[in-house]
Amino acid sequence: MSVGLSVDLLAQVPQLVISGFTRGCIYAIVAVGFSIIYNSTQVINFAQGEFVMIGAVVAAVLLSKTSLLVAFPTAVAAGCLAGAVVALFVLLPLKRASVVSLIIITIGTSIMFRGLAQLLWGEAAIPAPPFTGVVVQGYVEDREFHFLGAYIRAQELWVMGVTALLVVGMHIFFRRTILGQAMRACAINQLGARIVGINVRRMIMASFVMAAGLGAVAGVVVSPVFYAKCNMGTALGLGGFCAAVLGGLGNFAGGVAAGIILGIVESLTGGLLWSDYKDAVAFVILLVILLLRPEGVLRRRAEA
Amino acid sequence: MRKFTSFFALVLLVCFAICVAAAKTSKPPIVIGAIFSITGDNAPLGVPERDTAVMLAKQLNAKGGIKGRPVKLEIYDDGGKPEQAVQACNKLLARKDVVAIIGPTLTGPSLAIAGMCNRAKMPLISCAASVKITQPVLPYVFKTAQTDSLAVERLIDYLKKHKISKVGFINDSNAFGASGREQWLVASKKAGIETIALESFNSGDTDMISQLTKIRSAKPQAIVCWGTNPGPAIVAKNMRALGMKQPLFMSHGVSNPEFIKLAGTAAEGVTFPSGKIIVAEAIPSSDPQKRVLMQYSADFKKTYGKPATHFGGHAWDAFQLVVSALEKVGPDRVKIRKAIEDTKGFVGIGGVFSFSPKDHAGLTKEAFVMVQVRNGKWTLAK
Amino acid sequence: MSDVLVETRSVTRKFGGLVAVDQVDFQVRRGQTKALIGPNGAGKTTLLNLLSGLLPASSGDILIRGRSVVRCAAHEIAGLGLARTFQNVQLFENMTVKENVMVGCHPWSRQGIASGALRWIGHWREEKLIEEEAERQLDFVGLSDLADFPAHSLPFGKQRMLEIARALASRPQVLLLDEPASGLSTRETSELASLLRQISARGITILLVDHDMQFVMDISDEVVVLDQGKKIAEGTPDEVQSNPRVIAAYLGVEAK
Amino acid sequence: MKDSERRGTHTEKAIPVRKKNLQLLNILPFAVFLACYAFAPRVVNDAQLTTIIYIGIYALLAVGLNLLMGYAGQVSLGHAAFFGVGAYTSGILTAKPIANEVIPGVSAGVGVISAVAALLLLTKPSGWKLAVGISLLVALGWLHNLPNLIPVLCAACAVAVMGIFGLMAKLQWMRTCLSGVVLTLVANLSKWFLKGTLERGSASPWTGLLVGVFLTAVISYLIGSQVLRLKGHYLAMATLAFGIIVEIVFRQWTSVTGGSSDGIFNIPSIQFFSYIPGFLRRLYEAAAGGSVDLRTQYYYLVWAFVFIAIVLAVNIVRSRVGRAFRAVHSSEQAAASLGVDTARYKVQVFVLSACMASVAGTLHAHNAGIGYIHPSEFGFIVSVELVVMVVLGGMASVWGSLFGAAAIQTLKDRLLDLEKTNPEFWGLKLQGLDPIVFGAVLIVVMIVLPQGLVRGFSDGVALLWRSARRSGRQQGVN
Repeated sequence: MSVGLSVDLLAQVPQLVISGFTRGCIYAIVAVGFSIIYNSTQVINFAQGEFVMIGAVVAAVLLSKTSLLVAFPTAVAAGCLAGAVVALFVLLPLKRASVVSLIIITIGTSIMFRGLAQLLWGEAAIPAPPFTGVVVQGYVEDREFHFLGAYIRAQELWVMGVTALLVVGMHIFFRRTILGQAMRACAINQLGARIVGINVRRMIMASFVMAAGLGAVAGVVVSPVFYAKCNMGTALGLGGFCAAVLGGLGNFAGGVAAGIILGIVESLTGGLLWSDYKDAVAFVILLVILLLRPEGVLRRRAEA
Repeated sequence: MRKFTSFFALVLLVCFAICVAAAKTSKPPIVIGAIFSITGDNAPLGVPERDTAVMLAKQLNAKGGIKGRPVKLEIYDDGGKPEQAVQACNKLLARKDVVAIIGPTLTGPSLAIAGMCNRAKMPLISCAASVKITQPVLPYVFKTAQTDSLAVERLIDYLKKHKISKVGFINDSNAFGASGREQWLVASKKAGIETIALESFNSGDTDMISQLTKIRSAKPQAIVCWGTNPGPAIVAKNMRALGMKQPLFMSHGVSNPEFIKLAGTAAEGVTFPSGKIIVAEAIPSSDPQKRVLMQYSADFKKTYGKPATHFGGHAWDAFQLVVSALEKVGPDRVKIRKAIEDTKGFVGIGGVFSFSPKDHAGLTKEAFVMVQVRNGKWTLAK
Repeated sequence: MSDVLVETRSVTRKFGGLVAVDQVDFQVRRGQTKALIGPNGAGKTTLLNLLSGLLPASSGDILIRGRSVVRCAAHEIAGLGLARTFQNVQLFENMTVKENVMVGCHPWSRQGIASGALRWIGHWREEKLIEEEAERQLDFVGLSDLADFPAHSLPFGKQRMLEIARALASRPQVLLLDEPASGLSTRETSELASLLRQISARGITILLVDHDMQFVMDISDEVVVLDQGKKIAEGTPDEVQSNPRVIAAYLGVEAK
Repeated sequence: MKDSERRGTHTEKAIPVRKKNLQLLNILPFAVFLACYAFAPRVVNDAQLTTIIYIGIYALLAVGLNLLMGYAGQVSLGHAAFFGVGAYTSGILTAKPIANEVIPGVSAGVGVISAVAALLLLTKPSGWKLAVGISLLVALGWLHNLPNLIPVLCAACAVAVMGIFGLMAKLQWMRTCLSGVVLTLVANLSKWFLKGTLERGSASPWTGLLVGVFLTAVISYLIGSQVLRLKGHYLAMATLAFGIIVEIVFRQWTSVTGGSSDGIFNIPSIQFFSYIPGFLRRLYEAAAGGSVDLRTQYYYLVWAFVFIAIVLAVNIVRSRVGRAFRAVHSSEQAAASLGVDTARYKVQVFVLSACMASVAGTLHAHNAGIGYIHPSEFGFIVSVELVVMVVLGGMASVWGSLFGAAAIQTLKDRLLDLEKTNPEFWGLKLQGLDPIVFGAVLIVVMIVLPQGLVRGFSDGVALLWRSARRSGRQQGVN
């Protein structure tokens, strides 16, 4: 196939990179969510992608009725609520639960969220108007820009901007605020944190709510680009997980970088090589990384 | 303790078996079974089918049913999964009072149960599109959905008329899209239309920029997109975003109002072969289907507050075929099958059906018209 | 065959920057009961883990029965006749007491998965041997009447005994015991001491790590003292107890 | 330990696992099973028989997965992939006329996969050596594919290349050569086999079964020997990734698998009554009151496999190797220190359970009167459903898996009927409840009854029984 790569095809690269970047941003945010929860509980939360879905769907449903100012906070609040619910389910049995049962519980929650969303909002895709658009023939249409031979939509800029904001925000939160430092303390040594008087349960709860909130924000900004659909969570969640593992679980910066790279690689594979197997790319990368560097990925844990 | 465990496992197992055996229902008058994809990825197809069947049964019963006997529908949801369809079909087959089954919505479930129905001598009128359901012909299996190949042929006629010979093809990788791709590849080759780019996307995909970029670089004269919502809407939007000016052709998979809602202005100019239902008003009144189409369209709008789709039309055809057979020969599966096979010139929503022992699909490509979106409305394409 | 069963040659293990075991040389001869002692963090358990193959050595060599085992996996080392117990008892909690000991028979039994699944004659024959061995070892440590209880239901002291029985079932030449007396009552400790003497009398070489000085001095023929990963002394209990370096590093702090 | 007053202070609450007077319960389940097995078709109708066949197929899967998850403690979220490999291999060989042009590709692929597995099995290379070895084998597979090269030349080439690679990589070079031989052999065999199948139109389902098991064993060995080095979340994710990749291949490799539009249909059923000696068959038919139809036959076939699987599983669990599996689950360190080759046993149980899944897949493909397979039946959701079955029935409980499979299938069945009535709840149309119910079952079972329904229930009853007996005894004393 690669033999057929023509100059024409290569000229498409900027476009592919930009659209991959948008998707990658979402992976990045999901990866950060994975890391936040992993750090505080050593749990991989399989329901992470569903937070994005909840944010996106709630926002899309509300955006058709109310303004962004109402829809955005409501959607994020819904996501946070979902996060709190997961925390309760994971927290309750946490003491004696094995890794297997934690995996199963979070998968259970993920399936349940999807089922509930389908029940509440149906299976159909829900269109959402872009944040900043122009009204054309009764439809809110997105502005478009020309950049390096590629088209870019205003909403995509929103996605990138919000991602950047969130990443910087997270960085400041974990470095500069007391709550953030307490959460980091929990991540490094739970027992130690408990001894100095940090309420570990509350920190775990906070980390779930935060990860869910992040996911929901991602969902809201992305709902005008992709359509909000009840089954969108799985793919985004798995992509985000791949990014989290690639970047080193628990490592925010790595996760963000890996997420964006993954998004771009997927997009390039689909655009330049085989779109039929585009979805397999993330998983192949994940498998290869897990197999070639298991000790590399695991070493961090062994030493922690 | 382990022995306790194994023992109780069996006790529970037996309890479950009894539960399965205990659940039985009473006998209604004339029962028509139905299996639709009411949930799952293909719910946009299955739900209007369900709604149509329910509406028709209600109308029929209001008029006094068939020779005084009311009709009862037993509607199962297969969720688009073959295995679930098999289970549902088995439940229907196990009942002596079911006279025929309409559905399933999709090709996979239809193929899964076709053999079963045929063996059990249960007339099955599928609402799915694939040719393989009725080729080779199984005596008891019919279908009402216009075969993909007819849609493809209709589209190809149109392309040839407009002298388009280099096409980029992109399809949804779900059942509908994959089947369309298969038909397209066969028919386009025959018609001398070159497919210079062939891509696919997943039903869950959120943007198709990478595929379209690849297609763009192949410089086709037109693009054909075969799929069900929301994919095609995304394709339309992304094409607009990429500044691609080629005409965009689609399949009958988008002939529902949701498509225009999703794609917004990007839907402008999209052309596709469709059943006549969505352009019922624009059909010349000389068309034999005009009256039926207008009637169904109005009824559906009145009952459910949304416009009728052509998928609902498949259920309309299936239901009415069974009913007309019932009126002729009464509730006897063997006779119903014969009656359907003998049906000629049945005016339905999908077209005018004429079945024969060799043709259980009953339609020609005249069933399709080319429809174009103009100003957010469906219009007949020239 | 050489008289030396276990030998380390300047074996070293690093965790990141920390050197847990630093250039340690020592030998265990056949029939000996040898103890490894040292203050907390001296690297005793790490050394045991290196010997039993649960951790790879960073450098140096380990010989068991004259064969270098630094590249061997744990199960291969066990196959050479080295069995061990763990500091925090690692029983197979999902099995009965007897089944635990039966797992111990693994190194000398041979029947594979097909034999077990199809119940070949070999399976029955070997299963009988395994069962007999398990019963013998349970009897030896005095747990035979608890054979059919789940392992996790035993009191802690008996769990230790069970672990020893399990290790013995592998018919080891060397038995490594990681803090066998920790968490035991005085009475249980003395029972353990007499049990270890019986094991030693069977000709099994014992290498143990423990904190209970009285217990260690009581049963061991030779003692190796580690401090901060380095060997600082080796000799008979009396010699070690009077060694000024040992007293400074260890006994000086903890001796009563 | 002679102090009798201390003995059993802790153990009083615990229940001894084995008691001689409960020996009967050892055989009883099998007896009940066989009785139900023989007479079930006489008391159920056709629809229920279909459900029971499905239960059998999933029970086979669940029993296999339980060996892996419940006994050896290794999670797999991609088990449906092996189910699919079995189903597709058999389905393709028996029903889908194999296109001439895919034969070289498929046979070369099978050859390469087998050769890589052989390379791994024989030499255990790691890191870059493995990568180089695989690329060499893939190149050789491609070479093999060229129509104008004679097989002998290819074989020589394969052996030479692999031998040189073995010498250079300091792998055992004879064995590395052997992987080249395997490549040539398997590729040629499968080419010959596929051509023969094409000429005859289709293969026998039994051939399909065997080829499916062979392929599954090779693939599961390949993937298992690598993936099982991982633990916990990483293992779960790796198996999940594998499962999804396989599903994508089923969906997209249309020329071979029929893709997601048509799947594979008209797969013939297995008629096994014709193999039974005539007089036995007539005897049974006399007892059953008439000839035995296709579905009933198939029911007997499927459940015969389930029975065999249960017997094998129970035997394995109570054998040396089974104890080793359970030891690995409980503490890998302790197991390794007792001479248990943990890596090998993990791969063994993985391959075993994959092969059971493959058999289940073949049975699913040939299901009497249906004979249809579709990628959606082998996706992630199915893998999760299998986990639900195992968890519900109870980890480490062979009979529990049977129960879990039955419970989930029955639940699905009930939901199908429930949704048919189109219920409404607070204005919501209750449709597509499966995910919600399955999710809830997973969560509740994991939190409330981590031992599974059966074990939890039987523990409860045993407790009741014992306390009743004790109080009865006390009354007797009084």
